[in-house]
Amino acid sequence: MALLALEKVSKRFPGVRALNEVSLQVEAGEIHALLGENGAGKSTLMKILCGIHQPDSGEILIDGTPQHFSSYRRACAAGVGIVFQEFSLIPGLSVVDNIFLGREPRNRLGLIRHGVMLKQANALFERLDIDIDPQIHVHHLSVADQQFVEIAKALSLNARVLVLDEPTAPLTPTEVERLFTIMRQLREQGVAMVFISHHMEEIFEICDRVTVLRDGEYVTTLEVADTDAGALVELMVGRRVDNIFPDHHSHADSDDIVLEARIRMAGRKHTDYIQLARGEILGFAGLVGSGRTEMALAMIGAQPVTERQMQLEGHKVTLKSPADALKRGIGLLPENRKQQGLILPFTCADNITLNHLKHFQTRPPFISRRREREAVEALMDRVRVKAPGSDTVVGTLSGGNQQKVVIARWLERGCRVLIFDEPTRGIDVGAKSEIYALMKTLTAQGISIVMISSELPEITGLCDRVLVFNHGHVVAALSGDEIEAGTIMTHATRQISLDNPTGSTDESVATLERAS
Amino acid sequence: MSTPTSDANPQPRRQRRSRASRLLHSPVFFPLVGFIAVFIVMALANDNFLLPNNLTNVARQGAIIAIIAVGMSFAIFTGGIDLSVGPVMALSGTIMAGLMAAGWPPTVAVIMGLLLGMVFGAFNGACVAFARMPPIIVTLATMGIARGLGLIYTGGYPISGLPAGFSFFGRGEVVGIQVPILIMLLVYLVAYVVLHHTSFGRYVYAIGGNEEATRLTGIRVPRYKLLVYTISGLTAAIAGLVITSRLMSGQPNAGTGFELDAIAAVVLGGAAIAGGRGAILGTLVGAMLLAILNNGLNLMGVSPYLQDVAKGTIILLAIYIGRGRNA
Amino acid sequence: MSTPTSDANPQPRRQRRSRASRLLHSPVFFPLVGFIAVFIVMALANDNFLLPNNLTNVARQGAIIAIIAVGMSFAIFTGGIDLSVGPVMALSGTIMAGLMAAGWPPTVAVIMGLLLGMVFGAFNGACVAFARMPPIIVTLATMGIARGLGLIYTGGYPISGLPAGFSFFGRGEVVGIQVPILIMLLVYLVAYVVLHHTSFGRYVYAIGGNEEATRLTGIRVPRYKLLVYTISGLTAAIAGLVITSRLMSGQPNAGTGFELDAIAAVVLGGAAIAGGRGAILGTLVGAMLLAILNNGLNLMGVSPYLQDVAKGTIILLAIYIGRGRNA
Amino acid sequence: ETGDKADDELVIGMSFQELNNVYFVTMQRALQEAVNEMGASLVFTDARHDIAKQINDVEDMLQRGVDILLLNPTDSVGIQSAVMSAHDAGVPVVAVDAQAEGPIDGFVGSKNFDAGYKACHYMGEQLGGEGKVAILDGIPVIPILERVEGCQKALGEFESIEVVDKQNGHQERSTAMNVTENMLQAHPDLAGIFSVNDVGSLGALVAIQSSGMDVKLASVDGNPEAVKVLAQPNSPLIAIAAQHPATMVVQALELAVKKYRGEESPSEVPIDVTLVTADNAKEFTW
Ligand SMILES: Nc1ncnc2c1ncn2[C@@H]1O[C@H](COP(=O)(O)OP(=O)(O)OP(=O)(O)O)[C@@H](O)[C@H]1O
Ligand SMILES: Nc1ncnc2c1ncn2[C@@H]1O[C@H](COP(=O)(O)OP(=O)(O)OP(=O)(O)O)[C@@H](O)[C@H]1O
Ligand SMILES: [Mg+2]
Ligand SMILES: [Mg+2]
Repeated sequence: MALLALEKVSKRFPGVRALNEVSLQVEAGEIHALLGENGAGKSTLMKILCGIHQPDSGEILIDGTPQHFSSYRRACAAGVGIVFQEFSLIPGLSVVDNIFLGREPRNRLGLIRHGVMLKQANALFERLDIDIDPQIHVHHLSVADQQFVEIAKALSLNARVLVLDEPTAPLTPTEVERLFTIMRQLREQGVAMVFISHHMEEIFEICDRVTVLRDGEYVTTLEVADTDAGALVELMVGRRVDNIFPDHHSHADSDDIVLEARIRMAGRKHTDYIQLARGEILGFAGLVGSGRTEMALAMIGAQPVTERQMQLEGHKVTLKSPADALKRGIGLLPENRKQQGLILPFTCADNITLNHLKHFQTRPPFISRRREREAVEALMDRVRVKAPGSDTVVGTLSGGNQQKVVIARWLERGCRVLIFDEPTRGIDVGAKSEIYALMKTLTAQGISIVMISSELPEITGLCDRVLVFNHGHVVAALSGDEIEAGTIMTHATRQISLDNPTGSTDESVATLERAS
Repeated sequence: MSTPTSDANPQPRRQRRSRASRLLHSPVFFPLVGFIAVFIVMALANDNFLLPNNLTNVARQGAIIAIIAVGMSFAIFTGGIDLSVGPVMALSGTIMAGLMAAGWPPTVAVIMGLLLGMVFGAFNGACVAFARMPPIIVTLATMGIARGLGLIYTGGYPISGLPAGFSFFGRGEVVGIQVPILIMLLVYLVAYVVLHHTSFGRYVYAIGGNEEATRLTGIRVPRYKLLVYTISGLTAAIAGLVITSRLMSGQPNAGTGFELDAIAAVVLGGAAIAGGRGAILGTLVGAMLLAILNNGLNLMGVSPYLQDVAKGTIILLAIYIGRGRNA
Repeated sequence: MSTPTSDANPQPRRQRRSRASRLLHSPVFFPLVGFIAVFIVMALANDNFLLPNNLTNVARQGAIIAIIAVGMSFAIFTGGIDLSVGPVMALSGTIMAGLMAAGWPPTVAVIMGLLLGMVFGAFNGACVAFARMPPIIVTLATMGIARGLGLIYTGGYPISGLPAGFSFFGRGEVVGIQVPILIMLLVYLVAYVVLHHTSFGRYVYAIGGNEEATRLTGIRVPRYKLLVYTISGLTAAIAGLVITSRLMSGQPNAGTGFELDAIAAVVLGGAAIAGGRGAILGTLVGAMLLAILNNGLNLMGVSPYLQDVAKGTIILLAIYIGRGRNA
Repeated sequence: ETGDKADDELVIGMSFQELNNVYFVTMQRALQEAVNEMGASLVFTDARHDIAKQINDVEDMLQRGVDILLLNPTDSVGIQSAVMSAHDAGVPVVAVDAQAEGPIDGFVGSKNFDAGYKACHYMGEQLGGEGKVAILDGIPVIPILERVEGCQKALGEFESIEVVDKQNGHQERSTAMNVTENMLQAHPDLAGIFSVNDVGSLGALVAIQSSGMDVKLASVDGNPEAVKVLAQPNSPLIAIAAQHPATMVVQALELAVKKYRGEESPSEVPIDVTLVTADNAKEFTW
């Protein structure tokens, strides 16, 4: 008998049938992959398992006993733990406080035993090989560190059933390995795990069986050993997807420099130099926290810096805010769509047109609703947003579809330079290949793209040139055959002197200029 | 490159909502239900309530708060608040009165008063937008400053002896409609158009919905916040114009507690206090709801102390009924 | 991920913070700097300011707002607000006075008054937590209700003729410390322990930081919100006890505008108005900052109208200096 | 104990219950003049009807070192602890306009009950002893409550006069105006209104005039703006029981200085109110 069984679970949301009679069995000591496109219903199924949503019909069985989880608390009590897809940490509390939130050890007077909590947290971190100060406030942590705190929090429950909803999305390969080590330990201990990821290779590395969902329907369950990535993708999307990367045909015109930037971040000793050619895709590679996002924000003036000299098509420009950047045709897709990308209470349409409302002012300052709607529907078709309508509130879409809405915003904006920060984080294979194709189409139109990504295949498969970040500085500029995973990782992890990241600054700038 | 074809998408997309569902989901729906309910109760409880004369009374009495609540709506829609509206109203009104008493022509005096309101609002806006201080505390501080300046200017005396023509704004009539009511309707019309048919209006809601995302997408958030508080100062000054003309005297201590009434009007109107959601017509309904409450309870001869209790209770009930939308 | 793994993560990140950096990042740091700055200015501007007698005065005068601000802090830390504190204070105080005047023993009367405050707070809490109504509008409504009830109870007249022993809470001394100051310190001590050493305190910040996530973690958010507003009612009632004893009369219209002073104290104390961040000792510093402002300006003989302007300006400056933390 | 400072060395302190009302501002200016004449100096504060603030204000003034304290309490009982602090500091205290509990050295104030009585009695007569009357109430403080009581007693003496409504205009012009509008609406046959003070009556006046109804208005204070209205022909405002703020405060100052010097003086100086009607309005001034 399976440790965990979900029987014919159905769930409707207003306007969406998220799940239709989906079943799933997970054995003790099994890592079970849950696979499906964006919006297939994976997170919804897991939230039902954890008592966060109530199913319209169907049953949850643990050890064959039917369970009714009216809240996550109940599910926890029954031994179910989850690492949420969206962060559930409290930014203003310390790491320990977050881990033990709701389960603080107390003394006889009802006061918290800080010492005990700290000791347990340290022990936990040691076991997981996590190096984070447990007393630091969570909002000081990088996304990856927050993810590890999230994982530590779920593990501290000593759950028998552990759900991991896209835990690897913000992690680097090293960190993913660390997580897998932990997961293997748990498998030894007989924990039943559900693992959700859009990375095929992860599924083949760690999972025992895989269940595929499509549009809220159960498709099949397979032994991982008996299948391959192509077959799984076909099951997910209902057709074959041969190569997710578009033809490696470069549209870059390396003689036509669109953007040159000399930026010195606040508190840094050196100035970094970035050069971008027309039609080029320039990758920013590096470990999590290596300063790529910071550089992107600095490039659009969203962040104060010590020094910023920018030249756009040979003309000096001063960018004091993202609005200045937009005016000059530089746009950013931020890495955190919920906090930085979307107006969640807005509809898809209002989100998409937000920064180019001027295009729809037939008689300024009035907006023509009709023109706006037509344009939006065309854009939504182009990026294939799966939503009931253009007036659907964006907060109710699945993560991947939300990301597509953010992308759609920039398509008709007429930008010369677009910075994509982790554009495919949490996005399914089908959508990924669509986004890659879109990027190629954009470069063919002469638009230059900076792509920040923590996924090396993406970098190597797509970029014309790559800048490697390490400790907040550009430490290498790679092009052509140099763009290769091993080389990138060597530069990204190289031990460098903080005072002098690239030997000599002048020299490094010179090297980079020659390289580009 | 092998991307999927689009016919593989079976969902019936892009349906538009039905008319009935739109009404039910409109932010004005619940406020309107509450308003109608209270209206019916008041009409049943009192014979005089439905007299045209009394309904005009109600609209005129509610006009001051309704006008102030327009600026408050802008502030609340962006996720802010403006507590300084009452004293700014009083200050602008007294300045107008003072200038007229000093012999300035009414038009010039009125323009100066309105400008003063805008300058004061812009100061609030600058503190909020550029100095990045929390609106509640900025406007709490400027509330005291405006009150003090008004009192210093008048030395505590109300200013009377205004030219007869000035009474037009508070007591005049145009095509059978009293001027305060007309001014109110005009202010709402402009606000409606701005909020629903211009980009600025869209930005107001966007800032309230997610300020950081709005900024990163290339909208000049500080500029629009400045504008929002300037508008709030302006509407407070317009209310100051109406009240000064109606009383034909500049009252430096008018408007005490008006900020709370204006907030109540906005929230009764269905706006989310955290910003991003709300409708300006809802605010009008909210302000009129407060006005019929005051008027109806007065008409029924309810004792003043009991009125406080009754008013509070009815506000609670009204919000309770429409609460799903505000939580 | 088909990438080469690299076992070496050489970055010397995640250093632990030093003691000095912790102090600088403590939410109490900037409020304290502001307080000390104003303190020094006041001491230089006036010879009498530093007299021990006057400093006692200041502490006693600030005690009422400081006590109320404790409940306000709890509400604000959870991302809420409580506007009803002033009237609840007045209502609890008058009930105590009324019961004593009717011959009840002081202890019983005091307990009844405190209970009343808690019941009122619990009602606010129930509306916010279970009926999911926005705190600002709930407490705006109950503010009117409490005020009305107090006036109905007394018929508008203050209640006097209280037993002499009752004056202990407002005018007594224990080991050389005046009782109002002692009560204030006690309230802060308890609040500090609750916020920093109990799970409930942790939940208060968690709810303010991310209510949805707190709920998902399995914490019974409504229960703790109920508790927060009950505490706010209780501290308002304690302030009512002190003020009634100090005045030796129950004043149904005391406490007008106290909610704004209490909010100012909390925000001056470095709390984020959106919740999740703040320190109770900061609130104490904020309340005392307001008290020295009032006292110092009076001592300097600044004209009452100018005081409003001066106070508003100084609050603005204080927030401006510490603003990074609140934006 | 008696003080020995010369007149021009004295520091006079006065705590007002409010300073947004011409009545109190007149008082403050008269006091300033009198103090200037003495060559002394004046500090004053504004309690805004907040008794807790008033006590703080007094404590601060004592700390600053005033020699004489004039007290215009917003609440007679609640002010007691301030009176005691002053007494302990050896500063003579004279209450002005409203009584103060505790060891005070004197009280100078209007006969508020009389004020309400006189105004309403006159109005009753003018109404021919019949009709419906409403009361426009104010902030619940003793002098105001006494005026209402006096008025009710006077009206009770007319068998056919009925008090049909009592609403609170908060002694603020626009609120008084709105409330009066509503009262007129509720009672279309209203014959008279008594307002507890002139700020309220000026608001009520706007409402009466724009309604076009024939309603008589009586009030208390003697605010110059109201007296001017009273003097106009066919004014709805027919009577004001006028107080004398300037006289009051000057007498209070004299009394306090005498107490300071230890001279013999009466401890209570009730000031009569003057009934101002259309007949004598032209001559009346504060
Ligand atoms: N609270 C909600 N209200 C309305 N619709 C919802 C809600 N939550 C999810 N949905 C809808 O249910 C469907 C399934 O969403 P779910 O988040 O489970 O997808 P997913 O498989 O986890 O996708 P992703 O890979 O993008 O995370 C989507 O169409 C989504 O829009
Ligand atoms: N644990 C940490 N504590 C404090 N600061 C950190 C921590 N981790 C990273 N940082 C800071 O964050 C900045 C880099 O973050 P940034 O988000 O720009 O990196 P990134 O390369 O985009 O990585 P990510 O994949 O997380 O987006 C650096 O200034 C670094 O000092
Ligand atoms: Mg998901
Ligand atoms: Mg990043």
